[in-house]
Amino acid sequence: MTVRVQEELFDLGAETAGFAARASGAGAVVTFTGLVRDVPGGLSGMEIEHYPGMTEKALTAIRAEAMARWSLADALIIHRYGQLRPGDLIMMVATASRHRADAFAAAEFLMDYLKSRAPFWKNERVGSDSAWVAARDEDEAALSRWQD
Amino acid sequence: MTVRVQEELFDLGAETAGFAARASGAGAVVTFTGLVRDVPGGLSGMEIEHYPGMTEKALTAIRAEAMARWSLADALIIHRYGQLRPGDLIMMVATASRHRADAFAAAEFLMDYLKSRAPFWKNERVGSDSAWVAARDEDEAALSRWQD
Amino acid sequence: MILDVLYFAWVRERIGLPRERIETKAPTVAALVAELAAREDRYAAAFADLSALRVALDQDLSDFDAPLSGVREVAFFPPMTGG
Amino acid sequence: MILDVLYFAWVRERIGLPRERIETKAPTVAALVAELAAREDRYAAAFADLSALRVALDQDLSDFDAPLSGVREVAFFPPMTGG
Repeated sequence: MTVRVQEELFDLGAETAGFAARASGAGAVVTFTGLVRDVPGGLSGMEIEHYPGMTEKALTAIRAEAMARWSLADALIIHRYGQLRPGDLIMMVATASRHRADAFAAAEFLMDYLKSRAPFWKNERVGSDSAWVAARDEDEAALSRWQD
Repeated sequence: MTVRVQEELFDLGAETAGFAARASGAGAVVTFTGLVRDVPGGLSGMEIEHYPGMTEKALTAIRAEAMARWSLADALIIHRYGQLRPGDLIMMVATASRHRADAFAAAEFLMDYLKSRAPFWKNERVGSDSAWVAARDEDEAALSRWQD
Repeated sequence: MILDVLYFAWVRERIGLPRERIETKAPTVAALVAELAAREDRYAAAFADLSALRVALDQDLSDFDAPLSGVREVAFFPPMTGG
Repeated sequence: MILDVLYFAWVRERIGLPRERIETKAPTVAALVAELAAREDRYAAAFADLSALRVALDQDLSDFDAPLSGVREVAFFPPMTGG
């Protein structure tokens, strides 16, 4: 499956090696992996909320847009939700193309859209406090470079 | 080891998962993997020649330059030489940073420099013919975006 | 018309429920928001600053001036933080 | 001075050997190239178009007008195709 939304951990090594093996004719494979970063004060956990139904739809549309914009052999998006801990894998994208420029641009595009247009919300717990992670202005600004 | 030049195959899955696990505090991990692409007529093999001594030196310097330019938790370069076949892994880079922009930029920088400034030469065999892969003008041009 | 209205993240927390069914004649999202905000303080608090909110109609991102005709599911949530 | 001179890829194939030891008084890379090209046709062929060649001095990329004083190892090769 080229778009997966799941609670369980994914196997980054197996996903990367499998993606590259399937896309080996392409020549260039780029992956991005997001991990739960610790915060000052020590993160006790992160919960990722999402919008079931819309999430899959949004990721599928973002992937299709990337496939249409660049010459890609394949693209993969995996995103988790639920309870995570510092160091845990949150998500990954992978792109494959003939030359590296397409795979790099498409992976950055997927990330920019995932950050600000896919219905996920992160809640960080530090001790007994919890707070919703605020959207970053830089993330919204990053989207503008893909506008025609 | 953060820079490796080797004849033997590397394990892309294990390298990627291991790199991400070591860099988990960083939050963002980007990898690029290069594979031997098939060519019209059918590639029977590719030989990668390199300049022992200079290769390690060049890769170490390129990695150090990336670490100095961006805020990176880590960076890894693995490059093979010797006899390869279509679909084989040629090389990989991995970068880790707090925010994704640094990891993406550094990975692209490493690739641009590896393509045109690391002493490797590819020779493709198609049937009984063999030919040295010509440097691409785009690769040389890609370097210019990193000049100050 | 009858709408499924969904709330996520701090919008859900502030209103105190994840979804509800609402009967309304509101022609646009903005009219629905005005109707909800007039109900109770917790709704007024959640909808106090629309620039901090996003809306999806039938699971597609939309705008507050969009018409509701034909829509079955409306979702309100803060800016997304995926990736 | 005595230099180790190395050749890679098609430069190596055209000259027919991967490395040799050369005694020379050439003050610069360009002077060394002229000296080599004057030796035999295979050297002249290899060095016919310097724009298609790169040079490294003691394993650092350099230029054809660079001085050779203090250098021990000179390598000639085509533009690199790594990655």
